[in-house]
Amino acid sequence: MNALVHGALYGVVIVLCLLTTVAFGVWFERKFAGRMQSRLGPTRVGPYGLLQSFADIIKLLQKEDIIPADADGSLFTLAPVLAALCALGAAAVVPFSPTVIASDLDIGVVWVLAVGGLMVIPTFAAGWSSNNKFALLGGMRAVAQSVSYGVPLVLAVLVPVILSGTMRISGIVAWQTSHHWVAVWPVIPGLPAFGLYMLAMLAESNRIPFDIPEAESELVAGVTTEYTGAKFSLFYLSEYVHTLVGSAVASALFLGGWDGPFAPGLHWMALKTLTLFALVYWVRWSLLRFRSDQLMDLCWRRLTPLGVALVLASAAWVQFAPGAH
Amino acid sequence: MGYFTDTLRAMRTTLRNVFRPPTTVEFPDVVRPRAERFRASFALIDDENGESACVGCLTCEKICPSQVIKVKASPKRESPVTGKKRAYADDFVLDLSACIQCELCVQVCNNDAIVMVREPEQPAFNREDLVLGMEKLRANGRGKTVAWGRGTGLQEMQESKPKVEKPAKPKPAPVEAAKVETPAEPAKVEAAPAEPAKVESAPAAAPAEAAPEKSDCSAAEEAP
Amino acid sequence: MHPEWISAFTFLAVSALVGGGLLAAAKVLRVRARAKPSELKLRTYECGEEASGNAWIQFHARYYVVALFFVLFDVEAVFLFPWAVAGRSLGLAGFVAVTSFIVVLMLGWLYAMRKDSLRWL
Amino acid sequence: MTSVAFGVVAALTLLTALLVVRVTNLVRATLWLGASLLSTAGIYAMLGASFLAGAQVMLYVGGVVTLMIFGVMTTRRHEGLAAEAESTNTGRATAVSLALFVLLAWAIHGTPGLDVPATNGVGASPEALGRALLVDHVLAFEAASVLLLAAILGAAVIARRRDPGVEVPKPGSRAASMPHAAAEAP
Amino acid sequence: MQSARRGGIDPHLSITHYDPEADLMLLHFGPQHPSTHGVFRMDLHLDGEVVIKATPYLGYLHRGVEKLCEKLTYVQQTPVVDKNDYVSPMTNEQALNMAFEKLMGIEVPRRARWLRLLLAEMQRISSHLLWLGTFTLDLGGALGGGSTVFLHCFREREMVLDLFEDITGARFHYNTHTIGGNRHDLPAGFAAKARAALDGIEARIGEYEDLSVHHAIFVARTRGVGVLDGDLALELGITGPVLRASGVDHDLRRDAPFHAYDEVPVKVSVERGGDCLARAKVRFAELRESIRLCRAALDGMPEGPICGFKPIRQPTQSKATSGQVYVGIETPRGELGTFLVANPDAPTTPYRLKIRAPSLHALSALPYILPGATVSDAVAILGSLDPIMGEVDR
Repeated sequence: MNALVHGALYGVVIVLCLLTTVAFGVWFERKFAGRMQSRLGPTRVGPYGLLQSFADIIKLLQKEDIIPADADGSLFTLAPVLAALCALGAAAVVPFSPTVIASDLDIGVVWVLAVGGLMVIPTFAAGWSSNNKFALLGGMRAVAQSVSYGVPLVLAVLVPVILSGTMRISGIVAWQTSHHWVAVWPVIPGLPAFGLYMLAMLAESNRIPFDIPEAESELVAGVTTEYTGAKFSLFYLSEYVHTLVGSAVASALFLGGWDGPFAPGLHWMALKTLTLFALVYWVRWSLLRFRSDQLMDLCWRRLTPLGVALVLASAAWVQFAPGAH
Repeated sequence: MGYFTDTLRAMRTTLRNVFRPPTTVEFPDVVRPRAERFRASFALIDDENGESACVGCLTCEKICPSQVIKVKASPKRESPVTGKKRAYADDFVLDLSACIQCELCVQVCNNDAIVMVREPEQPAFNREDLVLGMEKLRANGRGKTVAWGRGTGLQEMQESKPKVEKPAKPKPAPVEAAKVETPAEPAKVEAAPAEPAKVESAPAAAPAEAAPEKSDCSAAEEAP
Repeated sequence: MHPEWISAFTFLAVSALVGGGLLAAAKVLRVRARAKPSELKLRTYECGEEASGNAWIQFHARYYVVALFFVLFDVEAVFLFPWAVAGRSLGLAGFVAVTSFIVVLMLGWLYAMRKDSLRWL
Repeated sequence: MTSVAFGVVAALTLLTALLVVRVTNLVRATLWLGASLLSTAGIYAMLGASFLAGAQVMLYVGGVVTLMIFGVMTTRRHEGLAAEAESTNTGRATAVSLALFVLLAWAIHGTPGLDVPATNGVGASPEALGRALLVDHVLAFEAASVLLLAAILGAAVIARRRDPGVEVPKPGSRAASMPHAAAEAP
Repeated sequence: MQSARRGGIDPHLSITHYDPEADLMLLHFGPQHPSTHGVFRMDLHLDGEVVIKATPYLGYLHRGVEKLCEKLTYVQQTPVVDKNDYVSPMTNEQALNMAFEKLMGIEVPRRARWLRLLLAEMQRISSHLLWLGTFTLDLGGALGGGSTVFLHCFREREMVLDLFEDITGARFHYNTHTIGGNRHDLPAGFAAKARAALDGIEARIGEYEDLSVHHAIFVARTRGVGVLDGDLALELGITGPVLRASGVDHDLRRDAPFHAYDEVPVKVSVERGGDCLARAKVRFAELRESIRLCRAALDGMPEGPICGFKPIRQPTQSKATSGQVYVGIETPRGELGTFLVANPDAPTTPYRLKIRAPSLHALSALPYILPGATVSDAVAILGSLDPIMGEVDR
């Protein structure tokens, strides 16, 4: 019963925090991208346009809900809800501080990979149920892409697990607190593994240069082509949440999570997460997009062997490096 | 590795742009300066007597490629102000919704009566608002910043030899209403200072070489 | 059931509320142009043209192969997780066992590479 | 409390499994299979097999269901939501499944040592699992790698075979571009 | 099947030849699609994501300009053809008025010819900038680096449009050319402002290159994509940067000089690749060359009248009763031709006006170079041809 209350309480708090962060994150991204492009970004709603995201949400909720006549209606409606569920659900095991954690599962890392990886199902369901060629192509691309990049993602995540010897995310952070951040030391599996994770995370959350599934210049809007209003906003939201949670996991696994001097752990975790989040958007607005086959080639021919090599390297480190234990 | 370094370079470029001042402005609050020759909506100019300078010669109606000008010319009558006899346009309607802002009507107006306005036209809620009648056009001429181009000015610019760096802005010369006395027939409108700009024959191999079947338009060219 | 799992499932339930709640809110807030949208509005989008045939068509087999490779490498990863946790206590024997496991798998990867099967197009 | 939860999850598993075989559209059936596998993972989690539950979701729901989706999408056309393969042998199928169920239930019931209560994850921790894999069953572990290798080789061979029906043309020069015009010129 | 077996593509064969089971997906790509550059439609037959056959459909933007011009007097036509190639209206006006001048045998004063050269090259800068922006938009999406390049290009294009606005008062549909010369002379202080703008644009080209042609992703997306053979390009009548990217050294500015190009020689850039990357490189080189030409034009601008004829005051004075002429000039997209037949019955209007639009010819390559490409490549290929539907459909 205690666990139930704990889960519900922390669930509500963490989910609300994530959603608020996403709302302001979107504002920040638009402002940042605007300045990159010699524009002003949002300026009208609230001071400096800060409330722009909330206005957008209200606007989207008011929009007419359209389910195409040829679509598979129930699946069409269910898919966005599932997408939001998968994106948010991965945050259950992320430790924001030694105490702020909804569920300190002993297989936390696997939970993140499994729940986050489930995103493919709603994405495909959305693409297929729309009965639209662009949506279907987008859905198939999305599934192929997330499935492929799941492999380097898992391999990258294995590195901190091997180094720390636990799958509990709070355990990994604690190990980094007492040893080194994974991305810092040992440099060789650590730093490349961090990079690999970020790349795979970009691909899993469909961000440029890997935004093949919703490549709007080719596939109009990918899986969300037929979506309007609230359902579209759910997809939009889940993408951002996916990126945010991915950044949080990255800072927990590779950057020492709450570890840092002078300030409370929560602040450090927030700082690292938001920095990575901003980095994702900086990359996003600077790069062009890969083609789907190049994406696959990159994954299978380059990143997968790199990941395997990193896993072997960290195994060797644990085995042979003096003082690794 | 190429991807990596190139990505860093691209990110450096975008970051550099973050610290540049943005190009866009918050429009209704800040308005970018408009060019002196900016052409947007239209106005009918009053002459020095407070009457419309338009004499209803129909030249603009004839030249308009999209046929948005409708002028109702009236026969000559005595001006209530000066007492002289002159021609008037009883009505002048310009449908802005189909106008292509080509400036030809301004160019052909020998009285400098119709000019363009530098303030961009305001969007309208219905089509009727975009149909400018005599009243609106004359109000524009009094209330709004009038553009630089006038018929006589444009004609002078094309025919004389202005210096490059000299202000090409022609003086908005006061209209001599008396000068144009017989406006009813547009074909008979006299070209004002009628100086046939002699073609400077360039030695260049201009592609506009004379076609073998040269028409009699050269006669028309020398006509004035 | 382990209490952490109970918390985790509760968290999932809370996140499900977000999607459901938004859709419910939209039901209240949204504008209805008409009781029944026109037929044109409900038509499938295909760049303004009449959609030619159904979208549910046969896809190329390479998609299948990608999923196959994914499952295989995922199985490998899943085998590695327990070792990753227990690895340091198993000593050199465990290291050798896992290294040979990975090497054997990478032989397969190498073969697929050489046969050009990992190309998407 | 626990048994109520178990009852709910088990019922969910059964219901979704039933839908898998009763739904007439293959894609929907696959998605229902995913739901069924998910609730199975829930049962694992309840039994304290944390890692097994996670692996189930990662491998089966994330991987195998995807594989099946792709299998369905790449094999044949699906005309709308209409029935794909309405079986006429419902009666016989029910009989066979019932018989199978009885057989399995009897076999499980007869196996000694299965009535141990759920361990709450004591014996099924990932550490213990790793130790079991790499110490007690190391041969099986290595054999698994060979099995996976064989599967990869198989996949590689499938991938290499091109669809014979459609030959992907190579964008090329003019010479290759207009053979038809050249051929039909008198 | 026969020709497909031989490894070639025949855009004219029916789809059943490629796919006897008709298992391909027919995708209507356009007219309402974000990257068909207006309202262009191609029907793509897809095997998975690979295009097997592409059929372009034109005419969604047909406005009957040529027919309309038969009803308008000569001077009235300039503002109408402005809207054909709406990305470089200046060159539209020039091609049309040069045809009129040739038909009526009118000499253009030297200053007007230099002015036209300056305007044409400034127009080429703005047109190529817009091309770069939309092309990266096709490659990188409206929600990514593509839109960054796009907006940067628009920022610099604004500088050119500001200059045009200073001269003509309009930003887009200028109506500044007329029979025998130009209507607007350069305003005071124009040269200094123009030089400042050109310097600004030149300084930023390096930034575009960092985000596009010098970036590995851009190269990966464009190299070897949409390869167009030089012979095929010639056979299809393709001109301009697309032809030069296919290794054919052809530029009307140098080969048949008009305006003042005989006095300001042009360095023509040629690439051999024939792919999207080569087209991009050619346009980048032309961008730099145009900036040089603009500077040269500003330096060498002669004094004198800007119009050798005064047709506008009395539109009925510009007339031709017989003869037919063809004038082709090099626009940012290739050879824009105007074919004109005088009307003996109505001397103030043409009997027939035919506009040879370079974009139309570029688009005719699509059925040849699209098969074998993916949907993503199709977007890139279409973008690299730089079609403007206004002049294609007219």
